[in-house]
Order: sequence, then structure tokens, then C-alpha cells
Amino acid sequence: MTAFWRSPWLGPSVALLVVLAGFAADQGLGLILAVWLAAWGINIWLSNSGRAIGGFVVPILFGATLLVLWELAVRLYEVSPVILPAPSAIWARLITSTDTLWADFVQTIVKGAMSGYVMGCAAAFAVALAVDRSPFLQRGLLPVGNFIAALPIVGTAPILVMWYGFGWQSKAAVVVVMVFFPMLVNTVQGLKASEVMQRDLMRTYAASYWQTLFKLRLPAALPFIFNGLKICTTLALIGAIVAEFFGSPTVGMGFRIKIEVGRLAMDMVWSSIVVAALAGTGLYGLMAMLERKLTFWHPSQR
Amino acid sequence: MRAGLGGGLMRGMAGTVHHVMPILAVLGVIVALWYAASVGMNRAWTLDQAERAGEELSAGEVIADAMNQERPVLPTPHQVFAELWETTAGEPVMRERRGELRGNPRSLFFHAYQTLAPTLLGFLFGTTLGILLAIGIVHNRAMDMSVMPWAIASQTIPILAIAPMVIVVLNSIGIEGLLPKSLISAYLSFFPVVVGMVKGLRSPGAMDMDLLKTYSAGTLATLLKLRLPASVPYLFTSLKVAIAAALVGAIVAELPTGARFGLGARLLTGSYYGQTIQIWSALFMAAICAAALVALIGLAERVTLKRMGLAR
Amino acid sequence: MAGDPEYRMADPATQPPVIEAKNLDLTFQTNDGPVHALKDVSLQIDKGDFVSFIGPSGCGKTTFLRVIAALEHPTGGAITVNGMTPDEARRNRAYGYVFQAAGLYPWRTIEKNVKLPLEIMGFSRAEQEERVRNVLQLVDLEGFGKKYPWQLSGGMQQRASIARALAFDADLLLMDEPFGALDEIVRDHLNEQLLKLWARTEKTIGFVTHSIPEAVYLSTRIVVMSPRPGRITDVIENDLPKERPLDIRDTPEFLEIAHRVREGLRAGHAYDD
Amino acid sequence: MAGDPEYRMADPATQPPVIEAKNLDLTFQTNDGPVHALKDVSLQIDKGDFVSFIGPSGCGKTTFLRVIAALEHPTGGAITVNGMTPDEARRNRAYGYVFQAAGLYPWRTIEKNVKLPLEIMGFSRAEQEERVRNVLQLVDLEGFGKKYPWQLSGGMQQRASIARALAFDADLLLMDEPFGALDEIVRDHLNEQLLKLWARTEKTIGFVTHSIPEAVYLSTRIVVMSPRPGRITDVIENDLPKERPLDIRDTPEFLEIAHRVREGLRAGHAYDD
Amino acid sequence: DEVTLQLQWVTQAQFAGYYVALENGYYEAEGLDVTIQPGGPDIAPPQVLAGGGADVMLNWMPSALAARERGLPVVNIAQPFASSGLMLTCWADTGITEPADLAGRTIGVWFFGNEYPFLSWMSQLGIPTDGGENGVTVLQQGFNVDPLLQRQADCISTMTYNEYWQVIDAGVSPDDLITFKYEDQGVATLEDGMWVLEENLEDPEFVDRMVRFVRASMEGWKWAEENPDEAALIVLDYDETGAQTEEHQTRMMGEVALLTAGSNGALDVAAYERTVATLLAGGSDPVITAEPEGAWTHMITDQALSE
Ligand SMILES: Nc1ncnc2c1ncn2[C@@H]1O[C@H](COP(=O)(O)OP(=O)(O)OP(=O)(O)O)[C@@H](O)[C@H]1O
Ligand SMILES: Nc1ncnc2c1ncn2[C@@H]1O[C@H](COP(=O)(O)OP(=O)(O)OP(=O)(O)O)[C@@H](O)[C@H]1O
Ligand SMILES: Cc1ncc(C[n+]2csc(CCO)c2C)c(N)n1
Ligand SMILES: [Mg+2]
Ligand SMILES: [Mg+2]
Repeated sequence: MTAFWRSPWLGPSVALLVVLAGFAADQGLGLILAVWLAAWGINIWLSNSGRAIGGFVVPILFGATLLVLWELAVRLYEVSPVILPAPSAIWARLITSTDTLWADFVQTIVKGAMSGYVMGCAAAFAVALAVDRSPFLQRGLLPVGNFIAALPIVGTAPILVMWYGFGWQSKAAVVVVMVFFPMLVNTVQGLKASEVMQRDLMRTYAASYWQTLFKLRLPAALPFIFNGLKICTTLALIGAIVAEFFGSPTVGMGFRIKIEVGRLAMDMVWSSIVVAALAGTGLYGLMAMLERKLTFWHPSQR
Repeated sequence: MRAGLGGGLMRGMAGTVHHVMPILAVLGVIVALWYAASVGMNRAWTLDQAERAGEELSAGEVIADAMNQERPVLPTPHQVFAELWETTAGEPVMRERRGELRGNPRSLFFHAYQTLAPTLLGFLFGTTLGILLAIGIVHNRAMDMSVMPWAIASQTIPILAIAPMVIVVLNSIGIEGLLPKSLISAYLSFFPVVVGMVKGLRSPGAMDMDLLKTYSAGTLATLLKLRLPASVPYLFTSLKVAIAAALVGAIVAELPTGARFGLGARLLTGSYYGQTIQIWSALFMAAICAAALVALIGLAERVTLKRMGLAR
Repeated sequence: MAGDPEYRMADPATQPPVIEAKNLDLTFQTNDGPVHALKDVSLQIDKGDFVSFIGPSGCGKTTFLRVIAALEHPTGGAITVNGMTPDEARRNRAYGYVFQAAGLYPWRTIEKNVKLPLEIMGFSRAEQEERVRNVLQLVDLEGFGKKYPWQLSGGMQQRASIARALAFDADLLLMDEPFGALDEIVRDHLNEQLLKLWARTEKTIGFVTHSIPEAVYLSTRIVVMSPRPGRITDVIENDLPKERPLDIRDTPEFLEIAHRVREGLRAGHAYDD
Repeated sequence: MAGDPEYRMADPATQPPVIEAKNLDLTFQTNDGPVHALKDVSLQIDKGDFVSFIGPSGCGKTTFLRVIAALEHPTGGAITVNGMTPDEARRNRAYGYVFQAAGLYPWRTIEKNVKLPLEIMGFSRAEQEERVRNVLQLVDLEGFGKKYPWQLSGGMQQRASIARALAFDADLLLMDEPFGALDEIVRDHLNEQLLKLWARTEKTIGFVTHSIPEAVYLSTRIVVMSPRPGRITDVIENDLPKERPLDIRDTPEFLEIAHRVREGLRAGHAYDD
Repeated sequence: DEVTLQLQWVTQAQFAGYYVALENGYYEAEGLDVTIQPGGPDIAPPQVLAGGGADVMLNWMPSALAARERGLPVVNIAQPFASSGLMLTCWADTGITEPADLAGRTIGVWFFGNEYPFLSWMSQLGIPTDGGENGVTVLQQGFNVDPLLQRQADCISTMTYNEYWQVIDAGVSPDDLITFKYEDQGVATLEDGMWVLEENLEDPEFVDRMVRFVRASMEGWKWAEENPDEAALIVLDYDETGAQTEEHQTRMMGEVALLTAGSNGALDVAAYERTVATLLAGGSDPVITAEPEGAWTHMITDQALSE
């Protein structure tokens, strides 16, 4: 019995059945399923083969599959381009609009998101230290801080635009508010992560607060801190882009997306989204790389 | 016996004071800063008005006016709380309309309910999806390598941009009401769960894993007996972030559904008509909901960790 | 070193060897160069053997036990367990393993920790309760079942982990310094219990220890190892009778074997005293 | 039990006692009721004493050491260290503590782990290097300084943690089964080294062990404890000469003291064999 | 029969006619079951129409014609608003007195398809819109009047019936403001027309439904014009956000009535052509590049008005 579900033939035969069922229901569906399962099969084979190229090829193949499916679906079901454009159309638009997209990227990601990300994470980190240091603040500031951080972005963005103007500064402010809470929660949790014996050791040395912090608690907190930093990269992007919906100069990715939706230029909208996704993945990847370097000792990295 | 009871009571009260005092202190500082900021930001308007009317105002008059404008740049705490009070305690939650009993759009409770329902449903979807994805990622190399980058990419798509399309598409296939909103909530909340759970599920040490290997425990047993329990602290941290994100998702989703009701709609219409006091009270209601939800999860966390013997 | 220590005649009447290792090599790659943890290790263990491993710290005892249990894979040589690869044997649940550190799951009470393998192997509820009670009694931990690991002393934790490995009846028990953190009296007590268990059940036992008297008291064979690279330097047959009262440890035969072990051990050390 | 074991005359010429515990009580609250870990423990330790604690597992040895180091606070009784409260003494960096488990920081190499207390106490760079080299040599870990803890065997980790406690010269060394995971030869070697260190530096040492010979070989006094509730049942003076070659362990005087300890220990155990 | 109407903004008196028709049973009388979907800043009604989420949408003509050129063939079937309510509102103390003074200023403009009239106007004036000494600096204005009140902009876009009054309500006296109505500048474009998908018009059943819908809607509009106070109350009653005030809606109804007064529902072809001319003149980046064909029809209104 166990041999049955371990059988290498099980996967392919189930896949074949699914594809046949798909064709029976609808030609297009069958085709889509076939492409999907074939690509997935190749991926499984590649990633299990343990070859070094796997790490590079697999996600790309996966993405390429998604794109092919998307293109297929749009063509087979004749989806209106004002609802969802085909990837080929998006690509065509992307390569002809690089100037605009670059200007938007600088305005929104570099000026708005990144500066806000740095300030917000740094502030959350500092507050986490303060909160951790003082039981009074822990009981007083943490609940209140949680409360303030829970103010939803759609509400705070208009207010922050009103306060900080239409430029990137207000976007950075929105990002600060957005990343603050996840970073705070993770850092506070991380600062509690060291083990009792590890802390006792520091006590026997009569290590000062700062020594314990730097030599024990921060290293032990790093896995949690990176958790926060990673989640916050994507939040920062969303924050900066969404904030532009509530007022902006005539440049920026949020601005672009908004006006192009109004003009039904969905290919341009998706081009901007592609840039956002690339930027987000890049930032996230950067953080993941740093994490790998700095928390090599954590079981999750070994 | 009586003494014991009284003592217990006293200690309970002392405990409460111990917990509430710092919050009150911090709140006090914030309220004071807030008043100062209100006066600072609203003053210009008062002076502008006075100048145009050709009047001279004393400092006291300026402050009094700045704290009680009808459309202040920054409403004062008492204005916001008065509004909160009027729209909660001062309004019935339901009202009679053409023979039907319906939600009263002037009650913030009604709007909060309209937002919380999709929040919770979306949180449920998102958390479930997040945990399942994390489990897949931890167990399947192909998923690990392919899903994660695209999950990240999915999060950088500005939700406000695609929410309308999602709603339009879902509407056109006949799905409306709670579900589209919940889906957007779920979309925002699954990601923190994936990230946290992947880490958590991978957190057991080498020896803990080896032990189960010597039992030749299957994948499922390893998951249930080791990986999941070990990931619980990570799970709760993620859940706290996720539920706040779910609330934001529900609010965002209210805008492209025609901003009919819910705290998001309330925020939005408030902002179209420049009613800052309404914006702030809706904002506070949202934050109260979020804080309550986060606190609820914190409570669940403490109970769970205690029951698991992990709280020391 | 005794002639060719690696092989001895298998009794043709008995089953095939439980463990057969041939020229095992194992090298760890670390940040500052490779570590040769096992080099050319050959050993045969038959059913019902009680084999002790002794040697300076870092000589590869733990590594060898881990190779047997398929927790580590050799970089050279061959090993079979019950005629299978260690991985297959593991899938047949051949092993009871006691780790060098207790390694209890912090979210489970002592009782639940001991129950863990039983749950995984699908014992019935009643059977689980019964077995847990028995083994906790065996290691003298009755009354501590409901406590969490961090509420126990170091020695108590280690006893709990021994109980966990004994709870299900694995044919092959691998124990990595199980009694390291115990005092002499408890240790004597558990030594006796272990011997009784072994005599009663015909288990095969691989046992790492640092105590020469313990090794001599318990085993049918004593494997002496030496570090850098980790290798077997001596295999000493112990022909003391199977019935061993505690005071056998004062007999000249016992002391004679202990002496041989000590000599073998000393040879592997750097200190020349 | 020997008369009044708890007190002995302090030599009026020497300093005040390093540790003075009077009627210590310590109860842990756990999920299923209180555990009485220490009951009515009184003990005086003078400067230069080498005191061993021995007793069945769970009798409160670790707990007592932790109380001395201000890691645990007694629920009753009084304790002073160097005439101060333990907390004050801790702030004066009076302690070198070796925990029962190694407790190395996984993000630091062995070298860096040993350096940790030196960094905290502000030793100069050059001094740090020097001391690390010395203590790593002392515990026979030269060449492993650049490895991470999980790349070492159990015994090597324990030696690293001993090195860490020896690296800075605390006047009061508290060692909780430091040699538990070491083989006899290394253990003998380290025992000798420790004795030399003690003789040279006049440190005061509190030492938990499960080995009766080790306790007798090392200490000036042996404290025998007994569990449930944890208490001191005997304090045995060890008047062997300060100069102790390893083969002193075969002298009748040595065996006589060892016998007394074993009797005291056995009295605290449940097994009547 | 069911009809879904997609508004282009939140529930307010701007759409009073439809709510009146619903409340007073005019739709019911025509055998219609009408659902009115409010809009908002992130809803593009053409997209909803394309996705099948609505049968009819309300839209400003520039946006609808742009959609048409993008490949979404929408057709105007009725035009209840005869004239435009769009204007630019500026602080008088900035020294702006005529359109030429706008050069060098910061101006808040609604985007999302609503920027076209402004861009045409500027290109007719010869003022560049990318900042600089002689150009205007354009801000994407959120849909409220804060940028003006905060003096982040010298001028902002307002509707005669809504935003302008918000500025006044904020305590600004009309004397402190100077306004430029698009109507007066000759760059007005038609607002709030009813649009449907072209392909649907081939279906007689759909046409019939629309005829009844337009007829009932216009009945609603005329009632609203005559009973502005009651109409405002009806709108208020349908507002599910509870944010609207009676005072503001009543006044809005009054202003809206001025814009709908001149229309019986049929599209005024002259006004249409003026709009198209304005849009074609859109400078370097015109809204539409070619004269649209078949973007409107009188088929529905002819039938609706004849019976
Ligand atoms: N995961 C690992 N990575 C790198 N080196 C390792 C690893 N595990 C063990 N080693 C090295 O392999 C050698 C043998 O280690 P092993 O744990 O087998 O020793 P041992 O005989 O069990 O010692 P002890 O008695 O101290 O437990 C040591 O030098 C150790 O540093
Ligand atoms: N944190 C704690 N919470 C509750 N009970 C505890 C805690 N620490 C120790 N105990 C209990 O206190 C008693 C004494 O423990 P202690 O660790 O001092 O024993 P020990 O003498 O060091 O034993 P061993 O030789 O096994 O290390 C034990 O019964 C133990 O269960
Ligand atoms: C999606 C969308 N948003 C705004 C407008 C323009 N508009 C139409 S009515 C109105 C409010 C007037 O008070 C505004 C700003 C539009 N056409 N479409
Ligand atoms: Mg080992
Ligand atoms: Mg202990």
C-alpha cells in the first residue's frame, strides 16, 4: 500500500487524468492544465536533480509558465484588454515606456519607499529597544503604539498628504507608519528570543545592559528582525504607491497606475506593476541575502 | 476567609493599576502633544479668518477657536471623542427604513461590523493559505524555489490598483458582497504568515529532527509533532501582523466596491467632504478594531504558550 | 593493539550480523577546512551483542553511532544494518537512540515526551499509558510525568530521554553517553537495569561511555577509538559471565580488562603521563 | 551523619567567609504544585576552599549553585557572598560559572565564545588573544578556535565552556558538573590542571560532581545532599595533603574518605541494595 | 427587467434624478428593477461596463471617448446634463485675474480621465503643463479641497455644485476667490452622460429596456428639478455611508438643477461637436486623435421622448 503512493508513476498518471478531465470540460481549460502540469513536472524534476542551475532556472520557469498560461487564457477566452491585457502587450508597452517608468521608479521607490523604509524600520527598532528596556514603556507604549500603528493606511495617507504635501516626503511618512508595526512586533519578539541559560551566563559576568544587548540579545533576535525587515520591504512599496493615489505630483508609480486606469491603458498599468514587482523582489532578495549572511547559525538557515 | 478574599481583591486591583497606570501616563502625554499640535496646526486658519474680518484676537481666544473649529486641519481629542460617542452610543445600530430593519448608516458600529466581517473571513482564508503555502514550501524544493519569489512579487502589486479589477471581474461572474472584500483581505494577510511560518517550520534544531528520523517518522508526523509546535511562537507573531493587514485589506476593498458602507467608505466620504472630524473618528474606530484583534491574538498566544509550557 | 581487531568469526549458527561496517570514512567540510571524523572504520556487531565505544572526546564515537542510525552518511566505505542500508533499517524502525544531550521537546511534558515515539508508531492509548508508566518508573521519575523539561534537573532530563528510547521495543539500542549526568548510585542502578533488560530481551546495544568501569561492566565487547582522524584502535572482547552482580567490579578479571582498556585509551591521548 | 555538619570554626586569622548561607529555603511553583528544591540549607565556605557538592540527581545542587550566583533567589533564609548579597557580588564580577550544559552562543566561533567574558570585562585586545590561546590549550582545544559550536563533539563543547569560565580570573569558580561528558583520561588531566590552578591562585571553588573519586581527589570539603526536599545531609572534611598526585587515589586514606561519601550518598537514595 | 447603473461618484445630489426615479417608483412603473451602484475615486465606470458589472454607466464625455479609442466601444444614449459644472477655483490674493496669469502657478487637477479638459484648455492658452517659469505645475489633486485651503496649490478643480461650496463652507468668503468656469472659457466638455456598450444596442430587448430606463430617469430628473429639497432628502436617505449632510445636498441639488435644466435627455449634437473639437485640440498629447464615429445615438431618446 505504501509502495503505491511512493510510486514514481503516480504523479504523472494523476496529471494525465486531470488534463483529460480538463479537455472534456473545455478545450481551453484542458490546454491550460496541460501546460501547467507539464511545466510543474519539469520543475520538480529540475529541483530534485540537485543541479546548481536549478535554483536559478526553477523560479524563472515557474514564472514563464504563469505568463504562458496568462497569455493563453487571455487569447482563448478573448478577455477584453481594458480588463486584463496579455503579457505580450504589457511587454510591448514596457519597452517603449522606459523613460516614464524610470522617472516613476526614482520618485516612488527610491525617494518615497526606501527613505521611509529606512526611517520606519530604524524608528521601530529604537522604540523596540526602549520598550524592551523599560517595563513602564512596555506596558504603556506598546499597547498605545500598537494602536497608533493600526491606523489603516487609507485613512492616514490623505492626512499625511495634507500635512507633508504632495511630494515624496508624504509618501515616506506613509511608509514609516506602515512598516513601523510589523518591525516593532518582530523586534520585540526577537529580543525575548535568547535562552534562559544564555542570559544567565551574561548575568554571571554582570554584563551591562548594552553588553547583553549587543553580545547576546541582538544576535539572538536577528532571525526575527529579518523576518520584520523582509515583510516590510513589500509593505514599503505598497505604502509608497498607494499613498500617491491620494495626491501626488504628476510623476510616480501610484500616480501612473491611477491615471492610466482612468484612461483604460491597462498595458501601462501592468508595466508599472511589473516594475513594482521587480523592485520589491529585488529589495526582498537583498534582505534575504543579508539574512543568510548574518544568521547562518540559525537552524532555519542550515 | 474574608481577609483572603479582600487580599485577593486588593492584589487584583493593584495588578490592574500596575497595568493601567503606564498606559494612562503615555496616553496623557500623547493627548497633551495632540492638543498642542492641534492648536499649532489650526491656528493659522483662525488668524487668517480674523485678519480677513479685521479683528484682533487675544491668545486665549485664538487657542479656544483653534480647538473648536468645524473643519480643523487636526481635530482635537475632545472633538474626535465627542464624534465617536455620538456615532456609537448616540445612534441606534439598526433603523427602520421602508418597513425594513436595516443597519443605520450613521452608526459607527454598523460600519465597523461591515468591515470586520470581511476582515475575519479574509484573515481566515489568508492564514489558511499562508500556512498551507509555508508547509508546501518547507517540504517541496520545487515550491520553495518557485513560489516564494512570486509570492513576494504578488505583494508588491499595489492592492489599491488591482482591487477594482478584482471586484469587477468577480462581480461579472456573479460573486459579490462579503467574498470579494475577504479575498482582498486574504491577499494582504497571507504573506506575513508565509514568511513567518516558513521560518518557524524550519526552526527545529538538528537534534530534534534527528530524533524523529530515528523513529522513521513520516513527513506528516514530523510536521504535526515537531515542526508545527516549534513554529507556534513564529505563527503568533505573524498572525498579529496578518490581522492588522487583513483589516487594511477590507478597508481598501471597500473603496472600489462603491464605498457604500464600512469604515473605509466612511473614511473616504469624510475626506471628499473635508470632514476631518469624521475621518479621525472612523480612523480611530478602525484602529480600535485592529488593536482589539491584535490583543485578542496576543491573548490566544499567551494562553497557548502557557498551555504548551513555552511561557516561562 | 590486538592483532586484527576488526574481524572476528561470526558464529555460523546465528543470524547474519546486525551491523557490518567496512572501511567507513567520513569527512566534514567546515569553514576552516575538512575534519576527518572517521577513517577506515570496520566493525561487525552480531545480534545480542552489547558493544561499548570508548575514546577521547572528539574521536568520532557520536559520528559512528549517527552513521549506524543513518543520521549521517559516510563519505567512503560501506555499512549494512540487518543486511539493509541504514536508511532502510531506519524505515523499519530498527533504532532506539539516546542522544548525548537530552533533547526533550519543550512544549511537551515529560510524560508526553516519552509518549512521542509511541504515538508515531501507532501504539494504542492504553498501551501508551502502560508503557510510559513502566519506563518512568524504571528511570525513577514517577511523579514527574506532568512537569515540563525545564522544570527538571539536568540528570532528570537525561533519564527522561533514556525512558523515551526504551519506551518502544527497538531491537537495536544506540545510546550516546546516556548516564553521563548521573551520580554513581543512580548510575549503578540504571546499569543493572540495563543489563537485566538486555539479558531478558536479547537486544543489540551500541553504547558510548567515558567510564571504563561502566564499559567493562556492561559490554560483551569494548571498542576503543582514537582521534584525528577518528579510527578504531582496539576491540577488546569481554568474557565476563553474562550474570554480573555489581561487586564483580572488584574481581581481578574485571580489573584486568579495565586495565587493558585504560592502556588502549591512553595510547590515543596526547598527554604522556 | 557527622554531628553538626553545618558549621565549623572559621580560622580567626583568615578573612570573613566567602559564602555564608543560613537556613536557605527555595520553593519552585510549577503547574502541578510547589517543588521544595532547597530546605534549611546552611553552609559556610572560606576563602581558598574547594567544596564539592554531591548527591542524587534532582537534589538541588544546581539550584544551590544558582542561588550563590544570584541566578535564583531563595524564598527563605539568608546568604552572603564576600559579605555582600549575591547580587552585589555578581555586580563585582565575583563569579566564573560553568553551566551543566555547554551553552555556547551559536553565532560565535569557539574562540569568540571564550573571548566573550573578556570583551565584557574590558580586557585589552592583546590580553584577550593571549588568554584565549592559553585556556584553549589548557582544555586541549588548540586548532578548534575557528569552529562553530555545532561543529564540535559534546565533550569538546563542554571543554570550551570550561575554557570560557577560566579565561577571566574570577575569585569564585562555580562549576556544575564540568567534566561530565569527558573520558577518564581527559578528566584526570583536567582534574590535575584544576588542582594546580587552584593551588596557584587561591581561588575558592564550588564544584558539583557525580563522581565520588573526583570529589575526594579535588576538594577540601565534600557536601553531600539529598532530595525531596533538597537538603544537606553531610559535610565531610577532606584532610588529604594539598599536594595530590593522581595515584593518591589508591591510598587507604583516600578510599576511606570515598567510602564515607558513598555511605552518605547511599543514605539519600531510595534503592536499598 | 433588471438594469444596473454605474455612477461615477459616491451617492450625492449629482445623481438625484436616478434616486428619485427609484424612490418614486418611476422605474417600477416601467417594469424595471434598477440597481444603482455608487462609484468612487478608484472605479473606472468603463471598466465596470466592459467587465459586465453594469448595463449603463454615467461618464464624462472625454473619458468615455478616450475609452472608445482604446477599443472599448461605448455609445452615448442620453445626456441629462446640458452644461458643464467644472471650474478652476483660485485664491484671489495670488493676483490671478485672468487665465493667462495661471502661468507659473501650482494647480490641482483631477486625473483619472478628468484631466483632459484641463490639458486642452492649457494647450489652447499655450501654457506648458510640466512646470517651470512659464508653465503650470500640476498636482494630482485628491478629491477634496484641502490643497487650496492648505495653500499647497494656488488653484484647484472644483464643481460648481460641490467642491466650490466646500471651500465656502470652510469659511472662505467668495470675495477671496476667483473662479474660471470651463463653460465661460469655451473649453467645456459634456458631463454625466449615459453610456452603454455598442454591441448591446443590436439587441432590441436591450434597447427597449434602455428606452424605459431613460424615460423613467428623465422623469426623475424633472421631478428633482422641481422639488430640490425633497430630492436632496431622498439622496440623503440612500447614502449608506451616513456622511452626507442635508444642508450640503440641498444646495448641491439646487446647483445641479441649473445644469440639467436645459436638457430633455437627448444629446445636443452641437455641444457634442464642441466637446470633440476641444478634445482634438489637446496639444502634444491629445485625448483623442481622430473624430469618433458612432459615439452617440438618438435612437433611445427618440423612442423615450416620443411616447
Ligand atoms: N556537524 C559537524 N560539522 C563539522 N565537524 C563535526 C560535526 N560533527 C562533528 N564534527 C567533528 O567530528 C569529530 C568527531 O566528533 P564526534 O561528535 O563524533 O566526537 P565524539 O567522539 O562523540 O566526542 P565526545 O565524546 O566529545 O562526544 C570532532 O572533531 C568534531 O569537531
Ligand atoms: N525552573 C524550575 N522550575 C521548577 N522546578 C525546578 C526548576 N529548576 C529545578 N527544579 C526542581 O528542583 C529540584 C532540584 O533541581 P536541581 O536542578 O537543583 O537538581 P540537581 O541536584 O542539579 O540535579 P542533577 O544532578 O540532575 O543536575 C528538582 O526536583 C527540579 O525538578
Ligand atoms: C472615477 C472618477 N473619479 C472622478 C471623476 C470626476 N468626477 C465626477 S463627479 C465628481 C465629484 C463631484 O463632486 C468628480 C470628481 C470621474 N469622472 N470619475
Ligand atoms: Mg559524542
Ligand atoms: Mg544539576
